[in-house]
Amino acid sequence: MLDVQAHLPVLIVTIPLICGVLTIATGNGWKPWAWATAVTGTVFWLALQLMQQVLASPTGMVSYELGNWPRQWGIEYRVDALNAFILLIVAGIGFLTTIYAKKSVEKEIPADRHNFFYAVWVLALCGLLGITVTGDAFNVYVLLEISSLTVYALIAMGKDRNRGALTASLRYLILGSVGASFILLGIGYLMMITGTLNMQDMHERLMSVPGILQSRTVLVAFAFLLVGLSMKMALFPLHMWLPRAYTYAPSAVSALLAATATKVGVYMAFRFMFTIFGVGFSFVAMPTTLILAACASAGVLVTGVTAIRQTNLKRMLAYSSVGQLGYIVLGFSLANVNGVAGSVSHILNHALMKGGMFMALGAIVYRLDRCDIRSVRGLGRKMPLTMAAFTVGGLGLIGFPLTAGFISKWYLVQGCLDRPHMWPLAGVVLLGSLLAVVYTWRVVEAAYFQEPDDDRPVQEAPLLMLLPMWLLIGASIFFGINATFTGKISVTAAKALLGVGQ
Amino acid sequence: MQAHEIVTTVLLALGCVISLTGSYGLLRMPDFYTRLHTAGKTDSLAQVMIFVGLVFVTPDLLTQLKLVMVAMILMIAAPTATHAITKAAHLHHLRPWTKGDPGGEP
Amino acid sequence: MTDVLGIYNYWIYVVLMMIGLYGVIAKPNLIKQAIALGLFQTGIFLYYISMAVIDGGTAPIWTTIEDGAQKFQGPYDNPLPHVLILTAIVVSVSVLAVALALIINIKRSYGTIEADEIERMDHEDRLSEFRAGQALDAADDAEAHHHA
Amino acid sequence: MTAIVLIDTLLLLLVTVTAVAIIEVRNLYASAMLTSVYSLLMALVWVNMHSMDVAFTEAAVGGGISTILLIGTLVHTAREEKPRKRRLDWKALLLTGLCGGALIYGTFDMPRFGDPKAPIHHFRVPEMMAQTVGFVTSRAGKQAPPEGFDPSAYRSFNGAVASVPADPTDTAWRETSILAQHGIMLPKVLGHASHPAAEHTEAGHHQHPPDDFNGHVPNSVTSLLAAYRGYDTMFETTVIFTAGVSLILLLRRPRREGYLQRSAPLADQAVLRVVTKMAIPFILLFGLYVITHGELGPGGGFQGGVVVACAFILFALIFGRPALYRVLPPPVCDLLTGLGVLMYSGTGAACLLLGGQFLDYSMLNTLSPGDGEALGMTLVEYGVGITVSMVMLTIFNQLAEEQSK
Repeated sequence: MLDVQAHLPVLIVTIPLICGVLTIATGNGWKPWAWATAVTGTVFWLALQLMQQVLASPTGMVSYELGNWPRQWGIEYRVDALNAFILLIVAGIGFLTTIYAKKSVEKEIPADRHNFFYAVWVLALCGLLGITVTGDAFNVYVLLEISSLTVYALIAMGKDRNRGALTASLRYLILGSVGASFILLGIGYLMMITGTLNMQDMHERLMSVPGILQSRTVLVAFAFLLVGLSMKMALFPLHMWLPRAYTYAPSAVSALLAATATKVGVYMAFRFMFTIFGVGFSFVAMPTTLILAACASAGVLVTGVTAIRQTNLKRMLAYSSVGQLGYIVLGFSLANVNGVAGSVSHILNHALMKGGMFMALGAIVYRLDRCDIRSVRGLGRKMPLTMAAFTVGGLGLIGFPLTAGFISKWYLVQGCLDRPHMWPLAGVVLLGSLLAVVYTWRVVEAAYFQEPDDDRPVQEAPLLMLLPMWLLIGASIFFGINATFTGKISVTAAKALLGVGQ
Repeated sequence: MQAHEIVTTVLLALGCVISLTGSYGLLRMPDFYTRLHTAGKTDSLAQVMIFVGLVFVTPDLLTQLKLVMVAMILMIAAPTATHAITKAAHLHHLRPWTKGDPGGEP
Repeated sequence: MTDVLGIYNYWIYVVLMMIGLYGVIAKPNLIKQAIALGLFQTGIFLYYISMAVIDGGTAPIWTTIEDGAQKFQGPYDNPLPHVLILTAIVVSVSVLAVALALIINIKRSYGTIEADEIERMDHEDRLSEFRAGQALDAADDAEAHHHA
Repeated sequence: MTAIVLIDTLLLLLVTVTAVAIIEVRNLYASAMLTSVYSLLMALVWVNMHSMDVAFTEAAVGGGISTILLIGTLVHTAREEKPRKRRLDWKALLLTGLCGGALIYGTFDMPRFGDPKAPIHHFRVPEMMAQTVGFVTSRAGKQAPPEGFDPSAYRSFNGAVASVPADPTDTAWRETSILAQHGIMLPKVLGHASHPAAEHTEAGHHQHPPDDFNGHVPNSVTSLLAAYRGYDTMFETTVIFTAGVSLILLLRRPRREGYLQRSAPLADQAVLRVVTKMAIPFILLFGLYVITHGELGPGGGFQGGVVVACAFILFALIFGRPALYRVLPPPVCDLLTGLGVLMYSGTGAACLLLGGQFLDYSMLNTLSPGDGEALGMTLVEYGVGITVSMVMLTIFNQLAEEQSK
């Protein structure tokens, strides 16, 4: 009846949309959760199918014209290796965090509104997936607002545990809206000068109309898009909203956000800078490399130092996320194959590690009701599996060999060395790893080498939490040992973005 | 200039003048009730005059009907709103201005 | 003169946006911030709609139907920005609603809606959390010392 | 120098003054009311720029709903801003100055206000409109054009294109267009292969009928909104839905406390009661009219939905929320918010199941695809209307519930 293969790009967004809305009708108890899990599972399966389709396609991309309007007039979905990869990450992490969410949501969210909570949850995923598939500039803005609005609500749901969640959410709302408005403005400037909204069409226009790239309008559009996107992806020094938001959000939400939301922001930056403006404009004509690399390195170092000083572990991981994001930005600011490939693969690797680590912290919160550095003392023996997951994730952040973090940092360092005069950045990468050693070690020391405050017996986390946690951490080890798949995809994506031949 | 245009001009001009006096009264009057009095009264009259004035220069019947309906709705809605506001002020014990209170003399 | 007026719309939108942005940054009252955010967004709407205007144009609605045929009295203004802004207005009112809900919750748990006071209270929250940890650490040290 | 620019100049000056007042006035109620004034002025600006749909929305949303929401919030937060010593924040001023300077710098290379040569007026939209401007219809459906009718001239848009051939794959018209005579480069000259429609057909997709929507949709804003960019609008509806659900999540009190707290404060006011009873049917009727006639004139699901919501809100204000909950219990309201989005996405899914692309409305009526498209757009507008009205009501209810604590 319905040819799923032909409609994959649209199904991947509309299924969570329709099913997310239906979630409010699922009543209470375990049903909303089961429904959300089924939906996100289906989406993950669709993302896998789409990945296969993209890899098998001779053009290296799949295009879908919504409503059967020509892409220049209507809205187009365009999926290439990069989107398919990010889609797979978002869908996969979304699926696993949904499984994980059951226990922590039961504990942290009032029972009479679980259906609404999961509705918002699934819609947040829908927004993130939508941003990733679309090939239309304005569609990006609308979907960005869906994902942002849902995320504001999800973060604020931590209000019953700590009132800081409310201010965190409101601050994110205001900064996020300003950022989104800048993006809207950038799109408006581009539309004014190109007359179209389709990304591909815009690019062709920018490339073909003489003198257009030198116009002040395009320059300002670029600047505002850059600032807006930096706010959305929490690039240092515009990261102010992130640490609080991640700290006070409910555990499951922190895990979801850390692994997906900023990654999609980075993806948008890829699309705008590489696909619309093109490498020649973004990185050769403009001093973007310099600006982004400076911000990113400063971010890696400053947040690394800040993370060491934190006692709240969630906040520590939040700062570490800003730092890790610095690596991702550093990679693509180099605009060479190794750098961009490192950036793309670090999106996956960081999502796996940070997702797993936030899940581990969530499990600790589930058992102990807190997650400061004191509370993990002696937990290495009491919750061995959870703490082991946290430790392995931490090793990944450091970039220890045989973890996924090593692979992406390898690419990054190579990328830095490939670019003339950029070798000091390799030093930044290594220094950042050193800082990661320090803040991870603090936790490891407390967990394994210090005595607990009290002899209160603590149970290991429930299976529904351990399973997704270890799936993520396991995947990060797997991709650390066998990097063929990630390496191939990220190099393909990097070459496609840079317009270098295969 | 034809007859209906003259009518329109006169009505529009009157409407504008009444509107202006209303606005002036709003600034000039000493307290809440008297200000609302000028605003409410003149606004409904002025607006109706403007709408009726426009009816004469509108070519098609449907639009004329719409204009008349809007005018009628305004005739009902504006006084009701004024009533609601004054009533609310009264219920909250806002005392009307009486002679001798400050703010009365220009 | 025409040149100045020709670009006037684009300047006034910048002015409106910046008034909004100033409010968002400089006003400590959260409701003021939410309202200012609305102004900021309306500025962008003005830019988009100005973009749609064409000399001598009319609303992009094909006018009367006469003898079964639609009559066209172009040129028409460009409908595309109008469509985009309809969407954006909806988004901005949604954002406003969520912001207000958050502000009400903040009032409930902080008792104020002034950003600087809230900031101070948040800081105290964190400080007391930190001090509690420090006190425990000190107690541990004392105990260890005692054992030694 | 046209009238539009003059009126525009004056209105925008007023708008700017209002904006400054909104930011600077210390009483928050005054600020909220000024916001309403600002929106109404903005609506006038939109009308002046011939953007009727946006004006309608701005008036309904900015002048109506947001003011209600703001005042509903102010009732239980604060009346005034806290007084402070320093009034002007220099750092903020500097930042906004820089930002504004950058934006103005970007405007120098823009086409001037109203320039018909601006890319946006002659690139994609005219092509699209050349397709939308449908053939003649009567109530009976599609008809042959009248005798001596020249379809190519008929389908021209904005004078940008002198004549468009009936065959969309023929791209020769680009060279002969009025714009080409003005020396404006058209896509073909820039090395673009072909007309989008032709490219589209080459890719194996079916063509939409050239007389799109069968002339049912003279409001081209609606045709763009619900058809070409229908997918955006679906998400716009979802954004609204999300806002409603977020408010429920954040503000709804636990069910055991019950929904009903206080009886109507205004129900004993005879004048208000009578006028409200008289007005509500008309408001509802008007709202439904706006929803159902979105394709003919300004308006549509969103604007109409807001008007319908206003009728309910008025009812709740005068007769109290308990009375409203008897008419429309919250669980029903919750489900209805979802129903609208489902109607929209369901229409899209139906097209998918009938063998087309998602939201390809022409699948809904294979005999007359144009009618199918019009049908799809109507369904979609109803969906938007339902969601918007119910969400606005939900938002109001949640804010009011807080109030009567």
